[in-house]
Amino acid sequence: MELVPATDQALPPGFLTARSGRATEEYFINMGPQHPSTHGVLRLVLRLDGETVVEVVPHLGYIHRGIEKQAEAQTYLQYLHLTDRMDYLSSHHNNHAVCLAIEKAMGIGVPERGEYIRIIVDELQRIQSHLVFFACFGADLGALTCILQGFKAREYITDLFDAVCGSRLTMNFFRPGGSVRDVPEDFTDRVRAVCGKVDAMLAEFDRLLTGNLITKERARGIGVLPRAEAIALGCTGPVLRGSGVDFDLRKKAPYGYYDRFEFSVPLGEAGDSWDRYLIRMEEMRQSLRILEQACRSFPGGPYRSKEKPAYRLPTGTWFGAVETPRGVFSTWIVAEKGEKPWRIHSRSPSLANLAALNPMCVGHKIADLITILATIDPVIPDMDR
Amino acid sequence: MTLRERFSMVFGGALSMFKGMAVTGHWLSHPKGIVTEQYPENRKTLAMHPNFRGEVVMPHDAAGEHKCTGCSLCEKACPNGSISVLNTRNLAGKKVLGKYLYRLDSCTLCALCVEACPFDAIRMGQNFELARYDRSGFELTLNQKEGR
Amino acid sequence: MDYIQTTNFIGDWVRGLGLPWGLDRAVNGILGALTIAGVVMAGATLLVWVERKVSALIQSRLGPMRVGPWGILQSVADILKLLVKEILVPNGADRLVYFLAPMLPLTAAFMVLAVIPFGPTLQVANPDLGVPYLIAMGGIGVLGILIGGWASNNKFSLLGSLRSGAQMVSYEISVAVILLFITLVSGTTDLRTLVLTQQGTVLDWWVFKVPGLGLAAFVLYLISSTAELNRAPFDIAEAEQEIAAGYHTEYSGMGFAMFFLAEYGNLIASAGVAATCFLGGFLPPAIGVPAVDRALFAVPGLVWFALKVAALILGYMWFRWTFPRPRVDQLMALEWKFLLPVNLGLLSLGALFTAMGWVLP
Amino acid sequence: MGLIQKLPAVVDPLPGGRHLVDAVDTIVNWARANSLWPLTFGTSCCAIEMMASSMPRYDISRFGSEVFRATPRQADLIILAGTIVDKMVEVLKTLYEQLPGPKYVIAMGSCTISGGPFIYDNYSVVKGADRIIPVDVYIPGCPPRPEALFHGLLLLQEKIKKESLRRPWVDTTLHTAPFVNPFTRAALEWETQEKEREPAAAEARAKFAAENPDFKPFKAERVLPPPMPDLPRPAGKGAGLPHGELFDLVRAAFPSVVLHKNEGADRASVDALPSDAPLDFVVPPGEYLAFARFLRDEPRLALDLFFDLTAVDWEQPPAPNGATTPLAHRFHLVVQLLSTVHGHLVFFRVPLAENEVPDDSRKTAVLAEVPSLVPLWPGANFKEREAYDMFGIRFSGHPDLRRLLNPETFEGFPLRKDFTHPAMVKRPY
Repeated sequence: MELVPATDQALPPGFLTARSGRATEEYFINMGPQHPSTHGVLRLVLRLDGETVVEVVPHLGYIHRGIEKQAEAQTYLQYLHLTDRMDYLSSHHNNHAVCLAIEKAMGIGVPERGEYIRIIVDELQRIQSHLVFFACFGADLGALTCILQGFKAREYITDLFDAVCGSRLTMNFFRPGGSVRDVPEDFTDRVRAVCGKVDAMLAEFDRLLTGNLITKERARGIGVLPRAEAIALGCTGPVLRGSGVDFDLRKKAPYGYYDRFEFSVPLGEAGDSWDRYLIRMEEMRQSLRILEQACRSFPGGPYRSKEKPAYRLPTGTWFGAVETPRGVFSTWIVAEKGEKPWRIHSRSPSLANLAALNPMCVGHKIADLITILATIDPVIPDMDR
Repeated sequence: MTLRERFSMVFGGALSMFKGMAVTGHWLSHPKGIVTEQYPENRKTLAMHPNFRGEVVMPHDAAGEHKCTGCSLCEKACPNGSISVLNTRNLAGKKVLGKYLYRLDSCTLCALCVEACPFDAIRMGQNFELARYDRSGFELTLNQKEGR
Repeated sequence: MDYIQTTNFIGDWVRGLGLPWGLDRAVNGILGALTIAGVVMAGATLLVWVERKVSALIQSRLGPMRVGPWGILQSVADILKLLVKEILVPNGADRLVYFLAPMLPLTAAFMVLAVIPFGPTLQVANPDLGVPYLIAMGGIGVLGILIGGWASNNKFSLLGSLRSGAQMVSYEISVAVILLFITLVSGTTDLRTLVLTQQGTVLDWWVFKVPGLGLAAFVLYLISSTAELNRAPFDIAEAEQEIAAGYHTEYSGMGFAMFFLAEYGNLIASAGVAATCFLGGFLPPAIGVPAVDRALFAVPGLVWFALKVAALILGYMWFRWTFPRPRVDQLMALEWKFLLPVNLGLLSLGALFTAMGWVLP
Repeated sequence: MGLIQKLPAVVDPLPGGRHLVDAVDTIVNWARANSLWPLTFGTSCCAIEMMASSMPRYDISRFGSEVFRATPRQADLIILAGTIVDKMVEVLKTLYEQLPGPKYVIAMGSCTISGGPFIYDNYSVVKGADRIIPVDVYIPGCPPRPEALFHGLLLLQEKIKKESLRRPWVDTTLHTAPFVNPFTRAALEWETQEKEREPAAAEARAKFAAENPDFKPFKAERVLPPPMPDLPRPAGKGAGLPHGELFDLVRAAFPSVVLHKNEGADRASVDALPSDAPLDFVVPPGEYLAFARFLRDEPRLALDLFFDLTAVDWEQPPAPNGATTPLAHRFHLVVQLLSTVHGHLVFFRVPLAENEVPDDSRKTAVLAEVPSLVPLWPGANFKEREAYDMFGIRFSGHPDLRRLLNPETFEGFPLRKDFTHPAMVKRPY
């Protein structure tokens, strides 16, 4: 892709002149920040030729909350609770990454039960997040029943989180060394019951949306992201795997006890929206497999290791990364003396994946832009932080 | 696309449509599948999970005494300064809690204060009906009287 | 059984008054128009509620519950609220056209329903060229959407109205061809006569009478009319996820309410046309057993007509809440590359069948 | 609207007119209260709960409010679901103006009530949405449960039912009082109060001491957490190339490249490093591009995925006497690369010296410059824009170097240690 900066003053900021020179008159449309399908407050400026997208420029920052600056004035535990609010669809994963970094820094171990709790909760949340993806993907395609039924399935998991973690969305559950409290006694039974319900709903979703001809026509061949481009753009998660790159942190660099479980990493071939959709649907089934195994061998014992009176990280840089539903989320801590970090940076998978939006959309229709954006599955507050 | 493929697309597509309609038809004809909880109507039976984090409360015993010592650990643990522990001295000259100010408007219900409390003096309540018309009423005093 | 005497009941009553100077015609027209307006408004308001309840059931929830029993007054509240809402006109809008636009789709619905025989003695007007008239009136609605989108001075509106312009004009052709097919096989363009040609048993309805073709035409009509109605899954003109609210993005208050009601008015009209042309209109579903038939005929024709329309509308709603939306070019391709050729083939086959007399007795 | 607003003026003076107006009031309020159509507007976490409340389990349609309108022209209600930041302010004001009256606003969640979790040390979050648009009902929570949202909605319905055409709907007033740190305010108020009470209290204390000479102070009982084992962390599992080999490969090609904070490292000491912490190289600025290209193209490393790019500002706070120690390298630009083939991560950093700029413009000037990595990895585009936005580091050769997150007109670079902003209030402790 040749990048030439815009020299034409008439173009709005961010547009490149490289692809202009068409015979018909082009025009610009502003989508967002308040738009039903930009998944929050993403603002897209489209350059259109009729209904065909010539170029997309995303504008971020409409929910930039300065979390990284604020983190420098907070203790690690307080920062941990802020990470819930970054990628709220995978708050456990965010917490997990921060906890990993702190555990590495302070040499805190996690008991077996703690690791199992983490994996179960992580995988439940992966399913939950992918259900939201399914819901929004269906709704963005115009099948409004999907969004409601998808959320109905999600609600089973939310309810479990509500009972176990005490809150429905911003759980604040993990702590360095385990989790904040133990799970109830009937936890595995409840997880199994939820898995059964979700599994049944997934079968229905397949008949409702996956098999549908219109869905296939709307997603197949739309937003093709070639393998090399996906890697160069720094995409991770289902967007990368949709392009056929076998990269899942749970397999490549297993954290926790992920190497104890059997599951497969679904890969796409064409790298189009359809592949990304199928991958997420399959990942939910793989997560159900992990959950089944984890429930079968759920150990007893302590759920966390001894609590430190205060978290003072040794000077240095510490790193923790986890595979969230959207890709690799990592926390990079620069610790100096004291209870507060010198600098905390988190890598947002959504931001990297969003970079693929423009290359994928060019030449497609406005409606396809919505499909493609839905299969990127961005969480805007995670990008903006 | 060959004619055969075209035909299979049309008829396969029609079949997929019917499958989809069968799914929605099943939902349409089975009102038992309705999962709605009717909130204001079910208020009497609605119970939160025991771990649920409502607003911060300070339990008082039968004598109206609380367990807070005014150590301000919760104040330090709070990520957004929602708690002000304002101490006074009691009759014996000992430093005790004077006023426990809790600002519900900025509280994120994260329970870090409850975790930090070594005396089990504060807990997360179960009340969720906290909405108000004006924002000034969100500053609450949790203790009913000064500390011992 | 040709006991049915289809008459214009309002006309009879007005004629009985014996008004001078042709006033009877004027009174007749006004009364008819008011009846239709009442039926459409009340029907549309009810349908909004029905739609919300149907969608709620499909989505495993309850739907409106708190206004009246089972929330039945919900859409009344909505319409009332929209009535007393502030009306905003965007800067740079063409005011005359902006206010004119919402009336056209509703007018189209009135005009279509004016010629539909609701019952043996319930029809406001019965032109000889009923079927061509239906086709002509169907074309008015799109005008409202086109000029509404244009007058709003908003790019989303314009996109929506252009989309719907392309879509409705295309699908009208399909609808027209299918109506022509019915004219061809029935040999009449008069809607009352068209209903009466379906007298007899259920098998005499046009959906069954021409073996295979009738059913195909019926299904194709349902698909094309869904598209013509701009209803999901073919609602690309107001595709919320893509172009905000499409052509009515800039309409607030009453303007929006008119578009909103027009959608349901047209739904009734469209279902009414389908019931009249394919399902024997106000005729009961007789099965050829005299005892049962006598009981069926005892029920007024209006009830049968309403039941058929209700069933069709339920079908439309069921479609709507099941399918994703095709893309704009796919929708055009569906019409021009699939539906229209098939419909034209259907028309030719219809001619063949009629000529050869391959219809059920 | 319009005509019906004139109804009280015309009808009220007529005999019995009051009752007519009352009846119209009741009907209109009933319609308005039961048909609150919200705008599709959600910025962050609360939006998910707002969505969940319209989903089967909770079903906001029972209140007639499931008609989420994408266009503000048809909405009656804005549910402010999520944080409002500076960049959003103008957008939100416009949206509010586009709503036809009467219009209502529910502030959902602590972010929109007061700034919530972002109230302190934050430069971009608005401290209460009622400073921008009038708010009718506040629902605390982070995020509030769907039931809590319904409770707020019911409160709003009650409020609407008390309206009358005699008092036409108008915008309620904005919260305009300047932001005062509530924590400090409470402490100050308490202090003055204590001072006022002190004489009386001292008297009482003296009296009490005289009356109860053998008073034993109350001792609060500590509630200990359940005992947990003190576990050491097991050795981490590395992925891809072992550290030692990686180190040798790099050193063979670039002898000037060293490990961060471990300049004298050799093969043996690198082998002993924990394998789950990526190696962190320091690259001289001159070799930055060449080194990056080497990491990407060397097949045994194959660091093809651009993982992340960020920076650190090492500016120390001034000493108590106001003296600042000049730094040789103020910024470290940190690049993180990942190999999708092998799975290993490599970090490298470039120390950047500060450009000479006049002291008064130091806070707002771009202070360092490095070549852009966009030609090597197009994925560096957003990351470099972010680093430019946050640290004021210029990336020469970047195709579109604009601020990414902050508004174009923003002054200063937030993640620099000397950054100040009028809206930033320091958190106590």
